[in-house]
Amino acid sequence: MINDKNSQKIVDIIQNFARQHSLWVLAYGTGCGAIELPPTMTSRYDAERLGVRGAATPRQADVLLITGYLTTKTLKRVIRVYEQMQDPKYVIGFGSCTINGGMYWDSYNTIKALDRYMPVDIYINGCMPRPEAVLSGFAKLQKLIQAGKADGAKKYKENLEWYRANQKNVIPNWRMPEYNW
Amino acid sequence: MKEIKKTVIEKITTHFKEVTAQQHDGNRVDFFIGKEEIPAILFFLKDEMGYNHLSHIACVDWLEEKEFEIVYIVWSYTDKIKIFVHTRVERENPVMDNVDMIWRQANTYEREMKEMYGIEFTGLEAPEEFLLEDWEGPPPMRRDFDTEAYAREKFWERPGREDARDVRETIIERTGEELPDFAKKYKR
Amino acid sequence: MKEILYYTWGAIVSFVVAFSVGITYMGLNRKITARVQNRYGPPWYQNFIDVIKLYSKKTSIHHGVMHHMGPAFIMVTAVVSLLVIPILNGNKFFPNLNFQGDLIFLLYIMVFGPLGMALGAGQTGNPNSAIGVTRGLSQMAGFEIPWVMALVALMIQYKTTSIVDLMNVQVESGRWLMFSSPFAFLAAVMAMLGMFRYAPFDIVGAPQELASGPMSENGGKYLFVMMSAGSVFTFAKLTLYVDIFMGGADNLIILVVKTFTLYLIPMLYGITSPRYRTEQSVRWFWGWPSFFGLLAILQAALF
Amino acid sequence: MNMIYILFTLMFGGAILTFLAHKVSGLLRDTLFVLTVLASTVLFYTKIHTGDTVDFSISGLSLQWGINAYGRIFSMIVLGLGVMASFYSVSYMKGKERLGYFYFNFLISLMSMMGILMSHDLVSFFIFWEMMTWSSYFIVIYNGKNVQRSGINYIIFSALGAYAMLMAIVMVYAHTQSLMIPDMMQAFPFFPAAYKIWLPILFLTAFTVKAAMMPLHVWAPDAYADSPMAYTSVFSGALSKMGIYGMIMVFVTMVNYLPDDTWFRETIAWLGAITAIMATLWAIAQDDARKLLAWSSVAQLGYIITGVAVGTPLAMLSALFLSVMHALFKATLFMAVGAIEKQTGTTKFTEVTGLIRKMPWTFISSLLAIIGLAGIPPLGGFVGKWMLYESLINSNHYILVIAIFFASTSAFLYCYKFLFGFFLGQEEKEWEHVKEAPALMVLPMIIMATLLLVFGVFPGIVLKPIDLGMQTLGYSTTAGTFWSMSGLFNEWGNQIMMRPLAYAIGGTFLFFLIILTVKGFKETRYVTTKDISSSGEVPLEHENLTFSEGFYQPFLRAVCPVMKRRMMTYYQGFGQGMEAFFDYLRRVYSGNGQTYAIYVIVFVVILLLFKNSLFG
Amino acid sequence: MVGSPVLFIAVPLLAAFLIPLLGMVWKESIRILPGLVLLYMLVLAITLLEQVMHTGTIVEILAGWKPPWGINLVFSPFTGILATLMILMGFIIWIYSYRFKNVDFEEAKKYFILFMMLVTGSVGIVLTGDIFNQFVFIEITSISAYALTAFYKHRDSAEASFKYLMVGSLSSMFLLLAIILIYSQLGTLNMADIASKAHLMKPEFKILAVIFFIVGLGIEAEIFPLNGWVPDAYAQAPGPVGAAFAGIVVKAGVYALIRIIFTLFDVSGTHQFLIVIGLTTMIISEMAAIRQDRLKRMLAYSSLGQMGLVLVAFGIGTEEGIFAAMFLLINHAIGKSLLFLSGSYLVYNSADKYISETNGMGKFLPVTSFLFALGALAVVGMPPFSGFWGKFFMMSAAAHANMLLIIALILSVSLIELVYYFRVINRIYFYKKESHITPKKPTVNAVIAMATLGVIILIIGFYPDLISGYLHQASQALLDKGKYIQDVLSTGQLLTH
Repeated sequence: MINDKNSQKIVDIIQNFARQHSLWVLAYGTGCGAIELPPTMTSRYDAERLGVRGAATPRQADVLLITGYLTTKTLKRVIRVYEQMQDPKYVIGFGSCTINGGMYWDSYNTIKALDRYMPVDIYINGCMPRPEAVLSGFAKLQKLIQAGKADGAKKYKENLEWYRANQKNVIPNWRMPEYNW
Repeated sequence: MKEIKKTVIEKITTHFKEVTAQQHDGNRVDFFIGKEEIPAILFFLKDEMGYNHLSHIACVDWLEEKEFEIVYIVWSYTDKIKIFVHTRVERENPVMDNVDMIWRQANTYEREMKEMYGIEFTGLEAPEEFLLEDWEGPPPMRRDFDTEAYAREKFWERPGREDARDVRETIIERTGEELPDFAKKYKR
Repeated sequence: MKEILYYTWGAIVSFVVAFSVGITYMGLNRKITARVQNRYGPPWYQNFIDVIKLYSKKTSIHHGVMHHMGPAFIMVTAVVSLLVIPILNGNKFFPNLNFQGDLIFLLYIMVFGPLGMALGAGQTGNPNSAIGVTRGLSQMAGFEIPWVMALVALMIQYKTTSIVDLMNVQVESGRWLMFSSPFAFLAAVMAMLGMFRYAPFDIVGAPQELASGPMSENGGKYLFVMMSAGSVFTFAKLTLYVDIFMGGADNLIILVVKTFTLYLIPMLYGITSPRYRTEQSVRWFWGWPSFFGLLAILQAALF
Repeated sequence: MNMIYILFTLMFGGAILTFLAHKVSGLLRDTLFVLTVLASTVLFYTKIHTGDTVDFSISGLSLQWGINAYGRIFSMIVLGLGVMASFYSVSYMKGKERLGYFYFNFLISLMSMMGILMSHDLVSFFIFWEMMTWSSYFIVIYNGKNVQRSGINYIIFSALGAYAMLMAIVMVYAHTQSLMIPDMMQAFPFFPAAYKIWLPILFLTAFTVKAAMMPLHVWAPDAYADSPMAYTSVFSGALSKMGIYGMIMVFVTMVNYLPDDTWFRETIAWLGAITAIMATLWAIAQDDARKLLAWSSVAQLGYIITGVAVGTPLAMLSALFLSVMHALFKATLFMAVGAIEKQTGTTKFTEVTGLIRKMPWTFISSLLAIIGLAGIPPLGGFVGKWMLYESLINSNHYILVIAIFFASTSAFLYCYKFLFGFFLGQEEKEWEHVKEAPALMVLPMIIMATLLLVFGVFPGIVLKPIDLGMQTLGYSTTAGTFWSMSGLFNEWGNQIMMRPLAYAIGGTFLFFLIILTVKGFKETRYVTTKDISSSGEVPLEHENLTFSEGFYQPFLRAVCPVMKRRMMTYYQGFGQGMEAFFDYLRRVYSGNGQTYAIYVIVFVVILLLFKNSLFG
Repeated sequence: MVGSPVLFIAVPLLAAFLIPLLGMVWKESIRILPGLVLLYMLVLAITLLEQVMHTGTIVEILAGWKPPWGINLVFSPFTGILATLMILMGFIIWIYSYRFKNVDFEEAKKYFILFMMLVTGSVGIVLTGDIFNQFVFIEITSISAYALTAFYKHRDSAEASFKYLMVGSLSSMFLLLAIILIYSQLGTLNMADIASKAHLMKPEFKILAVIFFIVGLGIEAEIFPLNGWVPDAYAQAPGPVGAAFAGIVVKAGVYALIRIIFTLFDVSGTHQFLIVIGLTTMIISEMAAIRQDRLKRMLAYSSLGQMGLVLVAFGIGTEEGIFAAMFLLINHAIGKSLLFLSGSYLVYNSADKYISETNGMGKFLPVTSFLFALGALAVVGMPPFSGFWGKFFMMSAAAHANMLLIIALILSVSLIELVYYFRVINRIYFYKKESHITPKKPTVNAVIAMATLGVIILIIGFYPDLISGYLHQASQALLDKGKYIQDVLSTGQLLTH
């Protein structure tokens, strides 16, 4: 019965609904974007009504927020955290630094395009994006999830070698457990 | 204040022959001394004169003179005077005496200088990499290190920002500021 | 055979009821918290969504056998206490394994789950988990004292260690024990604050500091089991309180009303409180709550 | 020859032969050792029946050995643990020095424990008591660690107790002209009033030393921790129970006949409760598993003492039941520590972590033992504690219940610490090579842990012989069937739901376990303990993130006011004061001949001066 | 009949004189002869004891003068047991010291002569029935003891010997005073005679005599203020001599004291005095013992304590008490001698004989250490070794006499005793050996001697009935004053020469 296509569809709908309305975010507070999150979560913008809620550890989280520029040093940790999250998982990149390096375009230790190193589901533009933008980003992500298109994790799994090559290019001293999902 | 500064200078100059002193306004006194004398003068400042707070150790890259200038800034809580002790080391294979046995916190500054300028400190306790993790390039704070070229080579760049420029150049262009000669020489 | 089926059916229904009521309470908790904080807040069914989402996670990891079994431990505890605690007055449908001395049994079985979960948390090797566990156990040593004092006072006063007996006493006399033994009720309610681990006693899983403590390595389906067990357990505990202090309930609606009223106490206290450190909370429990417990025992022994 | 003689000859001869065989070959020695224990157990259970006695006399003192149903309860502990520990120690002690010495003392202490249980007269009781003391003492100092501290403390306190008992024995003997314990029991109600107070106090001093009750407990943690683990299981499990054995006799035969026994019972019961609380707190503070278990033993004995002192039939039943259970779980735990010590070479929680996958059987048996210790249903510990609570409430000891419950709740803390410290936490490279302990060590643990489970679900198996023993002591029978146990304030024979509950717990557990393992969890994977969510950091090979230093610091901060003072400090102060006083007195021997001559003269003068008052 | 009591005096004295003579002929004979003599005496003593137990006291009259005028030897169950014990101890110590001063012939000759004298004197004190004769034997014993104390010719041993000599001569003076007092009053020196006539004495003279006796004999019996010489003498004398002091000489002193108090005079208060003085001795010396850092001094103080206990047991005065006292006496003789004998090997090669220098000897001298531990356990009174029975009987006697406080005191003192003995045992077995000490292996004869003592301890411990029958008779004999007088003065088994 579970293998039946229609019932699978129903299950998918329910699951996507649940995933869509329950986004536990792990805010990796790099860069200046971290300061935009408190207003987003608290009384004024109240992201919780969308089901967005902070998660304490990557094991419990659904969404990884990269809130700003990433140095190679932090990139390593971010990759680690991303790999520790449970499938399905989504990544949101905040601000221009994650998109094209922003004002750190010529820094000797900052990456300039996040999606080369990990699958990004949504980029939120701005330097920094304001809470409204963040909320709209979440809403967009929810739509993607509902449509079943937020498949960053799948992409990562499928193209792991490419990602790994990029990551190792930046992080020469690679000593991390294997990602074997 | 002036008397204190005077006595400090007197004391230092009588104890250390090859030192030149320079007075500044306010509570600052500078000394210039050879690098061999650095531990001795720092010990002297700390133990004999009560300058027991090491504020900072700074490094200046005098590329043209092929030297690094290392500045030790110490502070006395009783005299309320900052003393800058300057010394110079050659830029090729710079080696300096380690002073973290005088102030434990010197260790941090020295490790930073080691990574950022490539200055070797003799007998420095530096168990692992400090600020730069997995760094393979030249010491990045040296002035002859080309950041942009390095970044372009190392990090993949999203197309469309080829016209991005050094922010300093933009500033200079806009303000019409006169550049010093040495800066022109090393302009990218 | 028919009887067994009947009881099994009853058990399943009671589990479902406990689960849904408990999870709704948790959702309401979030909603009310949000309202108190001048937010709009999530919908009341938010926790259902969360649970479904957790269940529909595709992957989950464990660090070994004990970690794998940890959630099972706590689920078993929740279910067994639910089986032992009488849900409705004189109802035969819901399972009722109660017996003479089930209060003492409950005291011990209620730590079975936390201890098992603590073992699971320990095996993760995450220092946060172990720190959370030590805090939780320390706090437990704190709040068990007033809780036991309250129970002992009741046991002395009504010469029984059975919950059903206590319920009958209230039904017969028409007076709730929270009025006839006010100190015991006070002590028990204060202990309940610690039992629910809401603020100010939430240092066990302090999210910012300990990364949710014992649960920090549990994700996906493990977290699902733990959340559902938590909701069942919440309901079971509230039912126990209602049974022994508020005269039980004749039907589910009354039960829900009473339990929710009771649930408001830790919830509201938690919303408006900052956080105690471990030793502070332990001392708090050994202070006024234990004093009230002592008064309760005195009352029971003297009058 | 009588079977009782044969039993003792067997054990004593076995001890000596084992000692001698040590010189010949290790295998012979081990075989002899195990055979002696096994043979005497078999002999005891097949040939010696309840009520058998044998009379003899020494120097005009008529003595009697025999066994009654009460002694049988404890013989169960002694011989059962003896057999388990003997198998265990053959493997545990392999490769150590002076094994002849160790096995000799081991057997002697087993023999003397049996002797205590089989003595029907006070002199042989005392002799066996002292033999037990010195044989265990020689094992306590066997390791050579802390000898001056643990050994001397042990022997001083034991001797204090033994001498108190000797005093009591001679008092009884002088008064009744008989050394028989039954005679003493009969005569006690007719003793003079002073005797009635002093005899129980003196006897209890002896017994509470062995049972490690509060002011006399200071030897216990060190002694338990410093003897080899193979013996500590017997030491803590069985030998300390001899104190309980004696205490129960004192309470039954003497305290019951005191004109006003309430204060007496209350004092002892409270001392037991305080022992339980304080020892629990100290156990929580320990970083060494041996010490932790040693303090925990003291605490558990505290419960038992409270049960004995309260003395209602149910309390007595619970004390005896807890004695058996404590013997089982504490022996298992000590053996587990021994196994870990054998495999890793250390017993510190701060050094060993993550053994669960390396030593699974040790873990399972210690898990069961810990659950039993914590008193969590459905294991044996719960039944005992339950009875204890019910009896306490029943006999109006309200505050005592709280005290006991506090100790019992705090016990979870050290229980968890034990399991976490050794078995859980991150798996370290240093302990990668560690393997499960040899089968001879693991088997006894598993057997005992299983027994704990069985006795928890079917407590009647143990309660029946205990009931028989209590009838010997003069209690009316407490149990009708295997299943009946107390319902509080109800008639005896009220059915409890232990079995359905056990089924319910087990069934639900299995159900959820199966659900967790099979259904819908196919994507669950094992990851190593290094792969943890620690802020994205990857712990290096040599980095161990397990939390083990200052484990219960916050809790200890909360209870620190009561833990500031240690009993030992007072004893040490007393001892030092005494020695200083002795040193002062000793100066009368000045070493000077003239002084001595003066002493002679002065002595003569004094005698002459006071001759009329001295002699007449 | 193998022989008569007089042989106990005559044979060893003769042997003592023969030793130098025979030594000129065959050097080894000086070692063998004492042993042969002691063996003969032992056999004789045991035979006589067996006989006495069945038929009653043997009184031997020397030189044909009947008592009360002649010198007589009384071999009653009481004296017989003591004499046998002394001879046994003498024999064992001879075995132990067979190789004593193996290379130094002259020294060995002296040693054996003095040793024979010591044994003779002690046995004489016990057996004689004449008070002046007793004085003579006491002098013989004391003088050989002085000499033996100073045997090593060190400064310290000379000092010890001098202290002993000084106190000892005081003792002789008082003893002589007492004898003079009695003779002047009663005109007789025979003990039985004195005993029968004691009521004729004026009470103040009687008390005076008792006091002089107590002082005079108390020095040999090592009661409290008079025992300052003991630690030095025991510690400085050679090992076997220390054992002989503990096993033989003290026993003689105690015997003399007890005989005076129990038989000679019927002065009330003496028993209480014995108890008080015994307790004082015991407490103070045990307290001193716990603070000692030298092994032999510790043993010496411990010995004092034990003797105090024996005196207390005698002081109880009931038959049971005397039985216990005898038991304790025998246990002390055996146990303490074993301790001295084995202990002197444990500290053989250390200069200062510190207790700390026995560290770790258990590994190097297993047999000696084991025997030392055995002796310690026996002395402390651990069951099932011999000491326990003595203590137990003593306590039950005290309890029967309603002296519960005394029991408590004794037990608390025993606790002290236990502490210091166990400290030593711990050191022997569980400490690391000090590197500069090279342990000396005991010779075969020494091992035999010590092992014999150990075996005796075990046998008595497991089967006290072996001696308790004799001891019961002995205690009856001591208490039955009338029979003693009767035996000596009139009938009895008179052996006339």
